[in-house]
Amino acid sequence: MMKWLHTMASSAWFYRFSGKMIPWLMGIFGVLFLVGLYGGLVAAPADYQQGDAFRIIYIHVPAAWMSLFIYIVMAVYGFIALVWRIKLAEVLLISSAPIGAAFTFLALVTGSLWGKPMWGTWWSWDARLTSELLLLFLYWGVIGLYAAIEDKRTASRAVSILTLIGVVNIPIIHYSVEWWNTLHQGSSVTLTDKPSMATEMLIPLLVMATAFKVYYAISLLIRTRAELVEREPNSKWLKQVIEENNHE
Amino acid sequence: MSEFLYMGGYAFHVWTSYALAFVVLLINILGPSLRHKKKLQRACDIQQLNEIQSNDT
Amino acid sequence: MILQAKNITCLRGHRQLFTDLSFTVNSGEVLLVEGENGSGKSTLLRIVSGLRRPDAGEVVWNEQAITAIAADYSQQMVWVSHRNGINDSLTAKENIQLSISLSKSAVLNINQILERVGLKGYANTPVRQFSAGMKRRLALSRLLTQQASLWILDEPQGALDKAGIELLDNLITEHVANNGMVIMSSHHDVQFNNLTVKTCRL
Amino acid sequence: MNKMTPFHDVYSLISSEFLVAFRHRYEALNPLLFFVLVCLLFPLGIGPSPQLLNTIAPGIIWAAALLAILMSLSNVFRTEYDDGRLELMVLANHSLVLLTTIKLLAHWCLNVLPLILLSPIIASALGMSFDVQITLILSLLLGTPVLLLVGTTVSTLTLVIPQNGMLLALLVLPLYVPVLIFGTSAVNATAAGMSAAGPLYVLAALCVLSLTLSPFAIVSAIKIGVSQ
Repeated sequence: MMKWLHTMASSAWFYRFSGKMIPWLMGIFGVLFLVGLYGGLVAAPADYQQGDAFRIIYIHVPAAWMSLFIYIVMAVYGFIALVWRIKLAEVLLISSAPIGAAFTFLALVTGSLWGKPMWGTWWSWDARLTSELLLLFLYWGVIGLYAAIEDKRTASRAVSILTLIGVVNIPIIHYSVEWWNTLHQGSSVTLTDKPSMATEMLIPLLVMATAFKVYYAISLLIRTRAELVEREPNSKWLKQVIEENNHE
Repeated sequence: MSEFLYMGGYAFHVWTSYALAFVVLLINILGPSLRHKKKLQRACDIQQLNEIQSNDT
Repeated sequence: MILQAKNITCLRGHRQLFTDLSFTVNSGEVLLVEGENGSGKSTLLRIVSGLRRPDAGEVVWNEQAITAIAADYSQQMVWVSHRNGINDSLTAKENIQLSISLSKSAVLNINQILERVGLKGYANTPVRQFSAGMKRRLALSRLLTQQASLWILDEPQGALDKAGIELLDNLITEHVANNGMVIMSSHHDVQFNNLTVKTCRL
Repeated sequence: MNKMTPFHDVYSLISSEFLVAFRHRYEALNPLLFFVLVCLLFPLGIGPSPQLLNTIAPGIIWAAALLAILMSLSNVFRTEYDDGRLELMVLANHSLVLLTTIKLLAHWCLNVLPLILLSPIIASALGMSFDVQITLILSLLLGTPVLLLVGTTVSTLTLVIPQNGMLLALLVLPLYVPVLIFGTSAVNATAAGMSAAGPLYVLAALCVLSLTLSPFAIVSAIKIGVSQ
């Protein structure tokens, strides 16, 4: 198994493999995204309570799911990088961080845009939004620590540990904010309990969620390729790649 | 069509969210691709530099 | 006792400090690592001491990889780096006691050790008042307190005066005489009379 | 000196650690004065009305204690790292977890315990009744080890970075939020006459969790710092 893991994780193999994969993933994402948009904006009936404002859910909820999903995936990369010292896992981890931060930011802004019609204020210390905000700081912490250490191999190991600490703290932060929210505000209608959704409302949501996951794969592969080229500029496999590009 | 754009009174909220989503998704693909091209170019220069040096020594 | 380095590779950023470096050190031998500044001497010694893992290759001590036997390998080895590893707020005597309890070695007469490294009578003075050379001598006292067979010294002559360098030579010659091993790096030339000195160029 | 038994080694390590701490005892004043000053800011900023101050007193004290600990964190292993003793600790014959625990114990007694002993004075200045202060001290006793352990782990990660003050705060504060929430809610519960058992038990659970997990994270963080 180790032999396979190391060949699979060799930068050369990954660079070529991702190069072939990206166009396909783009196609899949395009289809899914358009179907999701159509379903969310046109096909799904307006919500009886919130009217059309609820359509923001088709961006907010998938983005919120993605922000959590990416951090957990980063923790898995961190664990692999620490235990088996696979360089590719380190690169995947640090390439995922900006994407996760982008989704968290997106979830935050759309959350407050969605909250405005319901509560009349942009920010209402809702439990989910507050823990989403703290998750954003965790992402910025990961990116900040990586940028602060100049030797990239040491930086990756430090970031792997920080991500593992973060992933242990995410449930703790989430439940402490829930506790704090119910303690002080009582349970008004919060974003936590999504209204039970009719199926034709739910399907576009799942389609969008899958589209975002495919999107994550695309952005991750592009960022990883860029990072691999930056880390190993004068490696043999990169020479061949450049020669092939020159011939095209 | 204009009723669709009106979004039941929440046009601003809905369309800003979707526009922001579109921008964020775009940035996160264009940005890394440009960076990838830039890094490839830099690697190319480094390799040419190494070849020149190795020819001299 | 044999220490072998098997094709160690180490990268720093894009630069390859050294690739496929191999050497063997047997009892009673000195390995001198030479190279100009920034050539990776300290990094190599860090790898040999187990503080840093190489990017490729491995270090073997008596046919066992040091990563597998980290505990007893570090017990049979003394590490002196260009940083002295001395607590400024303790006195010389307390520093030596601390290094003894850190390495769990048998208790020796501390005044005798201080005398041996030329710090006679400074037992109770706080190290903060020591000169760089005196701090260096106190760092070298670790060579005496821990009866270890392998010495790894990273530029040991730093800040030492003429007498200090002579003291260091005596310590090394004596250690190698009763078949200890020394791996040291140094950027100015070092001559050991009648010692088998291997060199490794970076 | 008699032959050093194994236990004697550990004892001498602890005593030398506390000796060093004792020699730097004036340094212990820094977090203390910082704590008092931060607590002072809020009444000056918000106004002296006792009723208002009383409601926000737990939050003030906990936030001030948290910030004081954060300030004292950046040099937990900094002196060892700079003068090379961290390498000796890694290569020492004792397990690194033991050495770190001794170091953290000394740091807690020197920098954190004085805060807890002083907090009743500040609490009564902010108008907190006696039994609420008891819960405050209890919550601080349970919560500060978590702050110290999590904070030290992250501060050891940033050892290799020269000026890491701001970065350390950015990394650590989100992780401090749960302890702050449960700490203050324990004190508020007693102030409101309810039992503070719930939050205190959670704090105790967090304390045990960080006591078991953090030493290993600190050890691997030290090994990264040392390999530089």
